[in-house]
Amino acid sequence: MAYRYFPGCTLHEQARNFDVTARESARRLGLELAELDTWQCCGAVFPLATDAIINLVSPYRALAAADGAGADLVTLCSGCLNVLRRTNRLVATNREIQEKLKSFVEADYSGGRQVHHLLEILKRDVTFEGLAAKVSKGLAGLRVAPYYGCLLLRPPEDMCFDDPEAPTILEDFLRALGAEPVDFALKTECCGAYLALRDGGRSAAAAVVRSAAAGGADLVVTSCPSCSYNLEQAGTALPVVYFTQLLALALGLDGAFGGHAVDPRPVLRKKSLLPEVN
Amino acid sequence: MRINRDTLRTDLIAKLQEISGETVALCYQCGKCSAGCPLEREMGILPHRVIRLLQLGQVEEALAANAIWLCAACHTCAARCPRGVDLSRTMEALRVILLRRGVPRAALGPPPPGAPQQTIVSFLRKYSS
Amino acid sequence: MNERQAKLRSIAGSLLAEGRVSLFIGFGPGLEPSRPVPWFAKNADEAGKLVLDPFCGPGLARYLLDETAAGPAGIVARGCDGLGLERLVADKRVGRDQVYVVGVACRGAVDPDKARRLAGRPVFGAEVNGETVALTTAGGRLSFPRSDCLLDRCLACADPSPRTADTWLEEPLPGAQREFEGVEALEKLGPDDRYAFWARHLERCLRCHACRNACPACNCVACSLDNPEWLERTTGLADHFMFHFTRAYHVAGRCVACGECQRACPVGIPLMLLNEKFMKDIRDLFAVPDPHRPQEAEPLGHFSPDDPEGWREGDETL
Amino acid sequence: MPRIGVFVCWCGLNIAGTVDVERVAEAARAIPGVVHAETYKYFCSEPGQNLIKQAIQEKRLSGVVVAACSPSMHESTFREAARMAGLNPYLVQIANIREQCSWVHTDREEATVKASAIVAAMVAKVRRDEPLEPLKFPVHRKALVIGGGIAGMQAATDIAEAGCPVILVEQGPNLGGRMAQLSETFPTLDCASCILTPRTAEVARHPLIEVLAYSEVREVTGYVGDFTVKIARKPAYVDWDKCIGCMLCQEKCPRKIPSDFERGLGSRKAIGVNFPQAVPNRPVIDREHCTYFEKGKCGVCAKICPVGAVDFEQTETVREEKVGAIVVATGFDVLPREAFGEYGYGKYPDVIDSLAFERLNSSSGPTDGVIRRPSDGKIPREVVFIQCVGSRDPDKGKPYCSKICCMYTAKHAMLYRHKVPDGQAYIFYMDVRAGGKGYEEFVQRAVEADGALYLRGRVARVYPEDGRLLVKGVDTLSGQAVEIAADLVVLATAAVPREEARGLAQILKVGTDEHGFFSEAHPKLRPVETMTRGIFLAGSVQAPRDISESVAQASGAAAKVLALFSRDELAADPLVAAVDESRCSGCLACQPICPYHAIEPKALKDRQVASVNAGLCQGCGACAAACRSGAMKLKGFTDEQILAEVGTLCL
Amino acid sequence: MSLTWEPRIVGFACRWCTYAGADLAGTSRLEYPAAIRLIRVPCSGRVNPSFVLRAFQRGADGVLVAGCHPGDCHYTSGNLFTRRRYSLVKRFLEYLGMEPERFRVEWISAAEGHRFAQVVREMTADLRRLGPNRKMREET
Repeated sequence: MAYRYFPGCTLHEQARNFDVTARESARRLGLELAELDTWQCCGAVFPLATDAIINLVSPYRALAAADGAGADLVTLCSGCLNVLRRTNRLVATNREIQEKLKSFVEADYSGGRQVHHLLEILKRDVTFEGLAAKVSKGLAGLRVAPYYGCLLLRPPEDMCFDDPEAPTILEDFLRALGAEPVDFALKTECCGAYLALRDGGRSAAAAVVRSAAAGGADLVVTSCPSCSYNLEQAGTALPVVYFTQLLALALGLDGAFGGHAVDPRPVLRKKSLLPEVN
Repeated sequence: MRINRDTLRTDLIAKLQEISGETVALCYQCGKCSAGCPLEREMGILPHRVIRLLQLGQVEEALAANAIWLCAACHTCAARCPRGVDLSRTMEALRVILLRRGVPRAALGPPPPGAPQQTIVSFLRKYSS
Repeated sequence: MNERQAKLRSIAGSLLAEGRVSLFIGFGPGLEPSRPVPWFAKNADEAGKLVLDPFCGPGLARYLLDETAAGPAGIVARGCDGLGLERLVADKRVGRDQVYVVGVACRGAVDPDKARRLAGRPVFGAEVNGETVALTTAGGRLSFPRSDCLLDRCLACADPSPRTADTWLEEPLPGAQREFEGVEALEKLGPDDRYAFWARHLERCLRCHACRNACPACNCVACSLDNPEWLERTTGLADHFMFHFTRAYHVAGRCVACGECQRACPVGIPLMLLNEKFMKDIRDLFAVPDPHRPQEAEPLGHFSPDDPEGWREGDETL
Repeated sequence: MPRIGVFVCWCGLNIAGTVDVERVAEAARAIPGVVHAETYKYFCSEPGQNLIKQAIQEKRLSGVVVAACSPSMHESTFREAARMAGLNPYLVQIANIREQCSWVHTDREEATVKASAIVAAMVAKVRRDEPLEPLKFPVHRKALVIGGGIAGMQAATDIAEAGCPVILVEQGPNLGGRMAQLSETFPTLDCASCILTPRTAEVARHPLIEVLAYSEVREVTGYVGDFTVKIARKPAYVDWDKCIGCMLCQEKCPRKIPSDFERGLGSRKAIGVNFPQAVPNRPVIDREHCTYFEKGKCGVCAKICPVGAVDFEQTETVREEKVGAIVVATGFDVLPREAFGEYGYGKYPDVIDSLAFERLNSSSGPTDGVIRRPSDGKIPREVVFIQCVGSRDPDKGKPYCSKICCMYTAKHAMLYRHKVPDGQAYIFYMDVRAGGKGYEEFVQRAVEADGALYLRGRVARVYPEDGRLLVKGVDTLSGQAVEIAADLVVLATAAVPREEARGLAQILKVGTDEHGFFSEAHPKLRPVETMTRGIFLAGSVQAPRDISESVAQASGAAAKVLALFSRDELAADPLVAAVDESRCSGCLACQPICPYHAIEPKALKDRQVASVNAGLCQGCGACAAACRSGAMKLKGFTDEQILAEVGTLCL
Repeated sequence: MSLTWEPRIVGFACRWCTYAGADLAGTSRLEYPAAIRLIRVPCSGRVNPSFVLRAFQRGADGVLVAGCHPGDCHYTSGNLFTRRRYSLVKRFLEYLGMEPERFRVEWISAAEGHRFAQVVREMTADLRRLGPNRKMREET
């Protein structure tokens, strides 16, 4: 199965470590992740007003471009997944919007493709058993809080990602890497998203991190740059990394752990997962 | 509050339902949205009361609520709503109505260093028309 | 020579020889090469005379009604024959296990009358090649557009092959969607013009019952239209309306669109325009994509609690 | 040649004031086949009826048309008069020239012409009428009751008390149903087993009730008065006839398994009964969990049994019974654990459903009636009850109100407070629905006397925090979100039909609603009957019901059964469908259209045809309209009759 | 058209709802045109579409098929088959050239005497405007 990779704006900027570790890991796993030739920012949020069709143009372009290349889209960022998948479903089910977008973009795409998240591809194509077999450096002893947030799971009828109240895919992924997933109550709660920029209020994010820490986690894993930012800024010392960073580490690759606001390296060293620095 | 047929069935309510694609009458005020809202503490008027105001025809009161700017569109409420109402869409419609009226948007200072592009773009999308 | 024909003869011959069927229904030589006739081979010799060429026109399914009583019958089946058989099976008039289906991929049958008219002289052979038809005459081969040569019923065909067969003579061709352009054109007229159209055609009806006798869906043991309470043997226009209205309604949701009624009609009444109107409305009102293909639940044999009220929603289409 | 009599009624001035009745009679005399026509002031009166009887006899009439009021008024009157005069009552037709003519038109000429046309149409119809006799069915005065809960037992007792034998089939090993699981009952707080046990014993020893426990209905054929039922007895692996109920086997069985009866809160043995007072007091081996069946050895029960009743080779047996009526009382279930991840139901042990709370409360339950939370056995100091879990939730649960939860939750709050006086109960509700005798007062007692705090709103999430369960809800009355750290969370989960009910509905050919509850024949006027004559409903099989309603409905169903049984044979309207086999092609296009499943194929020598079970047919005629060949005839409304009416009315 | 011409409507009425509704119109003394003549059938599902054609054939200017509202059928589903059948038949009659006003299907309950009278009034007015039907009608 051929995929076209849609990195999204943040993965070429603030979240380069997310991008790099994903590409490297994919190569190691034999997955073909060719970047979409031309793409623009997906818009970051799915437009909820029924008449805001203009905000669908950019994600529609990306979907049409992948279709033109004869491939499905794959993305890492929860935000991009949310926007692309919901746009795709809307195009497939709403003839009127489909026609408007077709004529506006001058493309002929009707929603026949799928948008995948890398985790789903790992689960389906590589399988977690297959992944476990390829792990060269198991993350034994590492207690990880799998943080889903909103964008992967909701709205469930659009996202069809996992059980919206009791998801398990990140846990299964972490187990495949040899890590120990920590169950914590707020793993599906919202971190406050972009509201963090409004008044700096991060009560939602702080509650999430507290909940993860109370579960005894060494670090939190996410799939979303916004979540990552909000949790890191929430004022605790709990490190937050992208799931691909742990993937890379377990596959024996560089996890690109530098540059985090809360440095994850000390805890990884403590667990003997990174070499001690002299 | 004095209500009558005309205050209940306004063009603005119709517009709001058109933009949101949601019917306010569906809500039976169980409050599950408010109970699960991650930003409930900051909202002042809770989400279920915003929709109650709309059921009562008090759109301007709803538009004045701080809550509509604090909804992060996380869809937690929608995922749990027993009546299948997506309140995030109603919140968005209220914002959109204000933004289209040219109400000055909340000032966005220079984004803090380290804020991801995703967060900044989201903020701009939600706070500008 | 004709490889398909040879293969068919051999299949039919061995089915008969092995006793797996007591009869094989196909086409055999007629009085003219362009008019092969339905052929009922009872042994390998007779199977050796089976004909399979583009002049094989008439539908065969209806013959199964009479011919399966004595034991299993084989049949060479085009899409129309296959659907006709499905109809008979759905109506429990023929057991599917009583029929051995040899499926073919039909590219349409040449209308011998049209061919004769176009060629201007007797026609001995025909070949359908894509959009053209080559006719063999004493004066050599002549080529004509397909749309001028084929039987009307084949021009509208969406089912070149049966949906199932016991063996395939050749690779089956996929079905297509039926279109109802003729119905749509008629719907655009005003009521008086539509009535004039139908009155003009139905006035010619001889009530010869050829349509009924050719139809695989008209398979009742007794026909209500033979009951004088329903229809006296008078032949006024009103009686013709009664006959054709009732017949069309009785096959509504059951007609397999084989077009045999219209082909059999000696006075050329466009009967399929009646049947297709029901098909189109069943498709549009009850979301049945291909109403001419027998459904698991007959369109008029069940309902949905949220069915539309066609008399209200239909007004704008007429 | 027919000899029709026409009787045109004046109805005082009601008809004659607008319609020229003499002209109508005159016109009728001109219709071929009409040998008599007269008018009279009131044909419905005694002398009026005598005129008709006289004419029938004197003129040897072969058919009668009475032109008068609507057939809904006096059709039966005139048919009875005809019968007394020796004319088959089905050879009488009514021409409605009052409600549909004289009362709605004012122009005398128009009304008279129309009245004449209506009379002519009925003459045309009656000419094509045939004499009919009411259908008669024998009645087997024996009833089948399916379900041994409180509703089924009530119906069985009522029927048996009237002297008719009853077969009571219960799929579980004992009688009692859901009620056997309950601790106390609202609104009286009397103990469930205290009122249930005597009733159970009464049923068990009633000479006219045969209890078939651990049995299932597999097949039902026939119709009202004459059903044939196949009942399968599932293997208990214990010969109940030999067994003396000493329960040594249960005592000595080494295998402990979680008990469904205790909602997983307690355990049972692989052989034994659900609870000590079970009736019949006979053990069953749970084959799936029995060591002998798993490994082929053990057999402790067989060794210990003093009468040698354990029989590992026992197999299912099927018996056939003839019954005249069936009462369905299979009860309800609650939503499964998988639903509602946000409450952690099934994940956190201290989130339980209300049935489990009943068991915690029950003195014969796993905690001997002390309320202890499942995780650590501690007595909960704060308990949150959440109502409408899956009820009134069209998006993810059931759209309907489960009806009983408001009341039992109030009861739970009270019982909890009685047992844990320093505890606090919180109830999240949406509306308190306490319509019933003493119900509202009961709820108020929970608030006033037992301090239950009612919070109007739903709960969004429950998750563990610091060893307790954090409940995040809302109080919509104050407009505030509410958090409560609870020791125990009790969910009032939606009541749903039992899983087996759908299969049973198919066996009985009775309709269900979209949720699987059995459909009543009419929601208001025929609430205990089904669309199939002779099959009745009792209790929660139809919709969620509390005990008193279940019992009332069961008695209603029993009354219906006894009304049936009060006759030697049942008479039914002969206006039903019948097949002219010579015209029938056997396509069975009529079959899916029949709402009563009255049409079945019938094999003739050379082909099959449709055949109508006259006992099931209700005479709607939908089949006749679907029949192309005209083989399906609805008596009294045949194609020929309706065509003749059409033709005449158009003249 | 002669001055005395009045339209003739044949109505098929289910006995449980529409026929009872027409009786109610009578007991309520609601006046409506005499054009309508009802045929009492057990259920609208009994009405064979060819009955409708027969009425036109024999000289009806309009035909009404009426029964219980969907969901209220005395026999639970008869009128739902009516709805399916007559959704098609109505369109088919018009396709053959019949004016839409000449054939109506209505749900009229036993409580809707007013509605019954109203439908008859509407239909009669429509037919007066259209004049006598000649289509599909036998020569007399």
